[in-house]
Amino acid sequence: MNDANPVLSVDKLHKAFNGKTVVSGLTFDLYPGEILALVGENGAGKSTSKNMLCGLLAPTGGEILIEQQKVAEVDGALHGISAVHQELSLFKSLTVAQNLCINDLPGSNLNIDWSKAEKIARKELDFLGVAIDPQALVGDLGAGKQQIVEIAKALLHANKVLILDEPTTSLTKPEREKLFAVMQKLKARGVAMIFISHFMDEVYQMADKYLVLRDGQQVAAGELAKTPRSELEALMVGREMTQSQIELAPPQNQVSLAVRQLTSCHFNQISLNLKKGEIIGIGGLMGAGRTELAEAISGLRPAQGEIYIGGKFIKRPSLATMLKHKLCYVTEDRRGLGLFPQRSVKENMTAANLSNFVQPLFRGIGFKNEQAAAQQVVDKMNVVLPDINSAVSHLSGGNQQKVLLGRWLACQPEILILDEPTKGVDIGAKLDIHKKIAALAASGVAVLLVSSDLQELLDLSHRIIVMRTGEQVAEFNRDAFDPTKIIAAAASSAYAKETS
Amino acid sequence: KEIRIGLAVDQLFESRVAENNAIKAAAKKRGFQIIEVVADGDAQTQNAQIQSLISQRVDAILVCAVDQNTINGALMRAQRARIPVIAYDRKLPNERVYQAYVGPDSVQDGFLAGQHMVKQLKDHSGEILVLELLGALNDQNGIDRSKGFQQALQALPNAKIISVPTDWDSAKALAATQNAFQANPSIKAVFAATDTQIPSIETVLIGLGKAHPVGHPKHIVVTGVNGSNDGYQATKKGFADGIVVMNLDQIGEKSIALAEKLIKKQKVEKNHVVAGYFYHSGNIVKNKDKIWGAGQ
Amino acid sequence: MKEALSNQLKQNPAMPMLAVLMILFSTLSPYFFDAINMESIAANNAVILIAAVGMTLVFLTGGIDLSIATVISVSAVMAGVIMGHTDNVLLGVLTAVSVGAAFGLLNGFLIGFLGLSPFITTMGTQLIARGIAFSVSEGIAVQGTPEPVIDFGFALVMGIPKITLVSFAVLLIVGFLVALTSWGRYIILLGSNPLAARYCGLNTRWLELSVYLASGILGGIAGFISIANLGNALPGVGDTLLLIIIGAVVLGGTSMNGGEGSLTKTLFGVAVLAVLTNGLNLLGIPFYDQLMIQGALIFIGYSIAMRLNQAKR
Amino acid sequence: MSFKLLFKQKWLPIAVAALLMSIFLSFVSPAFLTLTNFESVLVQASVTAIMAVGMTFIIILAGIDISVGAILFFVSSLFAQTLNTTGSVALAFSAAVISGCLLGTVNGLLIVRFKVTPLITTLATYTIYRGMALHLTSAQNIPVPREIGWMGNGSFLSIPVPVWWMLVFTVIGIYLLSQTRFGIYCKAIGCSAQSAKESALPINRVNILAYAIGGLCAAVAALILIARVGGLQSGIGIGLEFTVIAAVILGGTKLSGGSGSVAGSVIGAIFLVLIDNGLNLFNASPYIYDIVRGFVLIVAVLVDRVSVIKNQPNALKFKTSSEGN
Ligand SMILES: Nc1ncnc2c1ncn2[C@@H]1O[C@H](COP(=O)(O)OP(=O)(O)OP(=O)(O)O)[C@@H](O)[C@H]1O
Ligand SMILES: Nc1ncnc2c1ncn2[C@@H]1O[C@H](COP(=O)(O)OP(=O)(O)OP(=O)(O)O)[C@@H](O)[C@H]1O
Ligand SMILES: [Mg+2]
Ligand SMILES: [Mg+2]
Repeated sequence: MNDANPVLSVDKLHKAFNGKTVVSGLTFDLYPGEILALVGENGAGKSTSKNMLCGLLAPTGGEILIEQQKVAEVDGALHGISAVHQELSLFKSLTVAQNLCINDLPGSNLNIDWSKAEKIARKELDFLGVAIDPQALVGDLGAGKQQIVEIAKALLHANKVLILDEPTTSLTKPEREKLFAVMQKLKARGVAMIFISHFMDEVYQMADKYLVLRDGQQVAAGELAKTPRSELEALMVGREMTQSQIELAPPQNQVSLAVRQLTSCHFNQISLNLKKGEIIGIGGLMGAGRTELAEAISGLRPAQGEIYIGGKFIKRPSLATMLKHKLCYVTEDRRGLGLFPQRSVKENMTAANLSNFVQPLFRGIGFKNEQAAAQQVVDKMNVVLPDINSAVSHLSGGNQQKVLLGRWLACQPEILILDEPTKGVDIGAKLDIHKKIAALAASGVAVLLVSSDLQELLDLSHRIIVMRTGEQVAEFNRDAFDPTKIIAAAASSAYAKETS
Repeated sequence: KEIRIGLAVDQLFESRVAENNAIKAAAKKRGFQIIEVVADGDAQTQNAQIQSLISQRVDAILVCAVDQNTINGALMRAQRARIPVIAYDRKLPNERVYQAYVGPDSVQDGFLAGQHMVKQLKDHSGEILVLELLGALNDQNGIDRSKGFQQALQALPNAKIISVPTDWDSAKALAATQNAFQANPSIKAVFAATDTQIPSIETVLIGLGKAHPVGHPKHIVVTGVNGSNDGYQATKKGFADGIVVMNLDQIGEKSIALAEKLIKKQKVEKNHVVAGYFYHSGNIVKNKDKIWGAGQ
Repeated sequence: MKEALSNQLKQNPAMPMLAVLMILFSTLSPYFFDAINMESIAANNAVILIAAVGMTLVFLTGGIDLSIATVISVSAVMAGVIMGHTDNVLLGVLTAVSVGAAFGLLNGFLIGFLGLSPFITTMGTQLIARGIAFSVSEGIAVQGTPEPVIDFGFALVMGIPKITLVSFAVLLIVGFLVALTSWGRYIILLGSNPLAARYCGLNTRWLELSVYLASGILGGIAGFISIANLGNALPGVGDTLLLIIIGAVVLGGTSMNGGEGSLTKTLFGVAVLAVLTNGLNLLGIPFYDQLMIQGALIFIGYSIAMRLNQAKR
Repeated sequence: MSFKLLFKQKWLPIAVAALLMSIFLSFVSPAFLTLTNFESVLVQASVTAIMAVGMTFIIILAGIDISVGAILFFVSSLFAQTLNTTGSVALAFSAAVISGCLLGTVNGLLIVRFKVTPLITTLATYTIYRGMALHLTSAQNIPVPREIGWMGNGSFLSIPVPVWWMLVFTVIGIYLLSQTRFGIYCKAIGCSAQSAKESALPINRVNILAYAIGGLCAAVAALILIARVGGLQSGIGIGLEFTVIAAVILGGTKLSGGSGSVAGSVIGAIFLVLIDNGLNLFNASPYIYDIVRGFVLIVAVLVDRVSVIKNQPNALKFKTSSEGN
């Protein structure tokens, strides 16, 4: 493979925002059919590197060579480089087919052949093996499906280099496998790929080479086959990672949250008892209705059925009443539903629970102490940021996630509903967050954990409930956890409703 | 020392420009300098502009108010600064704030136009529908023209007046005329508060096949006030019956003459009404010189 | 101190524009820094400043209030009528404020609770307000303004018109509410991302209602001040102000899309427009040319200021 | 078109509102349901409707154009002045159309080149264009001969020419929006400028073209209006921009951009004319005109809102950000 010429060479690439260096010394060669894993902690500069390589940001130093030609400015479409962006770059008011084909619409300028576009879209989606209606509006799809559309869009134009920036964060196991199969096909076709991920399993499964960034510096590069996993992790984090198993304290007997026969158009007859100090994981495939269930319990969506908190029937669930009962919900869609993009990290941190952060002069007046209190949370969550007063949209994806989590953890919840809490968070930070959740549970907080990361569910839950197309199909206790069975329950249509 | 006169204008449109030109011509004759400010229809702006004239210490202020009542404040400041104020075209209700007024007699102008219409319609029996295109609802001249017109029409007890607002806007006048004729196909006469709307009326009547010249049995009586070229052309070709034309030249001449006297600290009379003049198809050629819009 | 100044410069694109205009006009016209002229600029922009404060609040939430200018007219007319009959100034103030509040409540209910589009809704209430103002006054200024109100319009405190002081007081109070209360924080968050605001448990409906209510009340106050400034209540006084108000707020740097902006910005935006129109008048530039110069200066000034702003960031 | 698809159309609510309004008017006024009245409603709507077609693209792009009224004024002035001084009809017409496109293009160029928000840019050009027009004519009215007024007064196949123009612009607009790259790019850019940048769409070219089309529409509207009014009236068209924007928004296009409908804008323009038509037919008191207009506008958006709630039961609870405006 290496006898060919590199399709992409990068030499001492450098990027600074207002004099603050974010990436420096990035140097590598990428050959056709090769997969390079770009790894590093949150805020290490991975997405920034990607943006420079696909022409969205102009580098402040270094050079980029494409097929050994030095290019002043990368033009993705012209140079055959396409990317799956960490934050979805889709047009929500357009259909799936329109989104997929927007860069290369069939037909002429003055007469687009929409039926052909639809065919192209259908073919591409079939290639990925997912059932998405090409005529559906992207805004109407769930987060997972949107991610697939984003991937499909990039694949459609990947003829030389494809950059995937955390493509799997919203995908469940089967979809991940499908994506990997497609990547293998592309690899065989000679397409070179740069794969950014925080999942070490995936990195080892897919990539040939690695490149480690730490604080914007390229600290190591090499062949994955020759590097043991612990060494790579140490390179990333700058310390040895202890593969410690999370210790879960046993739940208490009191029931914190009881849900009876909860039903809406997205899910059907869901019942569960969440005890104090218990962590229940909810597994399932994309579109199983887990997010909808979590939102319904939090009072954000209407649903029939009964919800009890601490044995008390909640008559008209709304987010405000739930908050009063110290139930907090952390959304999976941090960009759309979670953060206030132009506002500062400080304001984002305190948005849900301002009164706890400040020492007001009178009720509702004055923000004394806000900065210091928010800074404490930032430190506790290890958020990497230039300044607590800078806009949250300037943070890296994983750090944005930490801000969101920090906001809700600071509310001192008694019941915590987490939807994909570690989406885009690096391995070190993830372990920290897991420990924090376990500690919270140990102190009596009841946790409902929705996650597409099966390992996370296995590590962190006392019980796992599996949902499939809105139905509650299986339940596993910690001692009976079995990944294959869980996946089977989530995916198979033959798997009968059972509890183990 | 050169004499400078501040000219505070409400808004620029055809007849106002003609009037201002008359003022400027009269000023030029005497070697006065004119400092013109235009408020663009905004009372607040005009208030500020008059104050800026005061801070420039002009020798006299000629003002056509956006609104008659709202420049009191600025004009009182002018009194304090001992700058004489002459209101032109629009009268001011507060006698204390100005030294002289020169302008049209809008009630009389409306009355003259109405009188001619009554003459044309008096032989009709049964209910006579008359369409009145109002000016802007907040313009005293428009309100006065309407008042005079309606007074004149009291001579026809069987006339019924349909009034529609136009904000002096020809496009609105066009739509309003069209709709009024839809609702009341038997309208016999149209009065336009400004004759610049007569071409719009013509468009509608041509579309309805009702544009018959003066003298035709089915002719629809059209009169108006102002004296622009639009009215002149329409009357000349017999579409309109007659127009009341404002004597802008005299308004211009008189206001500068008054200013001169006031600057020389001479006593002047307060009110100077310059009556309009009615012309019709019969005497239009003879009166061409008096019609400011007719051109040379 | 120096840092604070450069911070202000960074945040307020209109500030350098203001400085340049003031230097320009004072060199070109000896009358510019005249006390009478400064007084006139200050007095004649009090109404605009108060209304612009209201519009800024609405912009912060990502809405728009097209009715604010006409609310000025209708509340002025109503207050004028009441004062004409009773000669009671306090009653006049109350009337102006409550008429403004009524329109604000109507807007707020329709937009916050029924979820109607702010643009069309406030356009509708604008027309209603205009219709009421004109039918109550029959189109002409309401007579019989009590003397104390007219005197108030003329009165100066240390060379500053009292009505200007009122507008500054309004700016300070609302500025305090926006910068230092949780209500202020919440409306900005709402404007930044309404869905996220909901997911934070903020009561978005009440917040929206409160903002339109506030802008209505400010319109009412502006209406009363316009009586003091002009000497009479005028049914068309606000109509021409709408574009000026919107222009001043946006020129100051507050975004129409919500979530970004401040009242300091609005103060500078109003000041720039005020100085610009005043200066062009003083220079005796013909009206048509004034229009062209004004447009060009606004555009050039804004784009240069934006550029400076970005370069510094 | 299937039933389900019909219910997804953005123009549906305003069409329903217009229909209800028509039914109401035909019950209370016998003059309403006549062919000539129908014709005159369409003719009156044509100017706003044609400008609304252009504005639709601009608003879908998440832009706004305050200057269209001023463009209309300038184009009319140039047309009348050219005709007056040269007497050449062909020259006047081409000057009008070219200048309209040009002024629109200038808007677009300024916006993309200097990255100043569309509101400020077009507010500035609004004053500039208006000043230019006044300069050109010294605020005089200029009559145009009735013979060349076929744009506004003629008819073809017994349908008035303005209605033909409205039809042509509507059809072209619908086609442009749904079938061409330009149309789909407008929606995409308006939906998310960031994503459009990431997808390397020709953002600048699309913007310039959209504003140029807005200018062209204003120019054609100007030719119709000047012919119908019988000449240039100083200040013609100023203030029309808000009516045009209202028509577009009533038609289901969101001020925040991303999606919209040309047909809706045209129906919105007709709806606005229906209000005034009804008021005139009733011989209503001049003072209640604005009050009625205001009420009807609010009722119209209520109809729109009700339809949204019907389509998505929890819409009231779930006011999405894109519905903000
Ligand atoms: N527009 C910007 N302005 C200023 N700083 C920025 C900007 N974008 C990114 N940064 C900073 O650059 C650094 C690197 O960000 P980047 O998004 O590349 O991280 P990342 O490696 O992708 O992290 P993650 O794994 O969390 O996605 C971060 O510290 C971030 O705060
Ligand atoms: N904003 C939305 N509007 C309409 N339908 C939606 C929306 N979001 C999700 N849905 C629908 O709800 C169903 C479940 O969505 P979703 O994919 O979010 O489920 P999930 O179980 O939370 O999966 P995941 O969290 O893995 O994405 C899907 O059928 C999806 O089409
Ligand atoms: Mg990243
Ligand atoms: Mg989900």
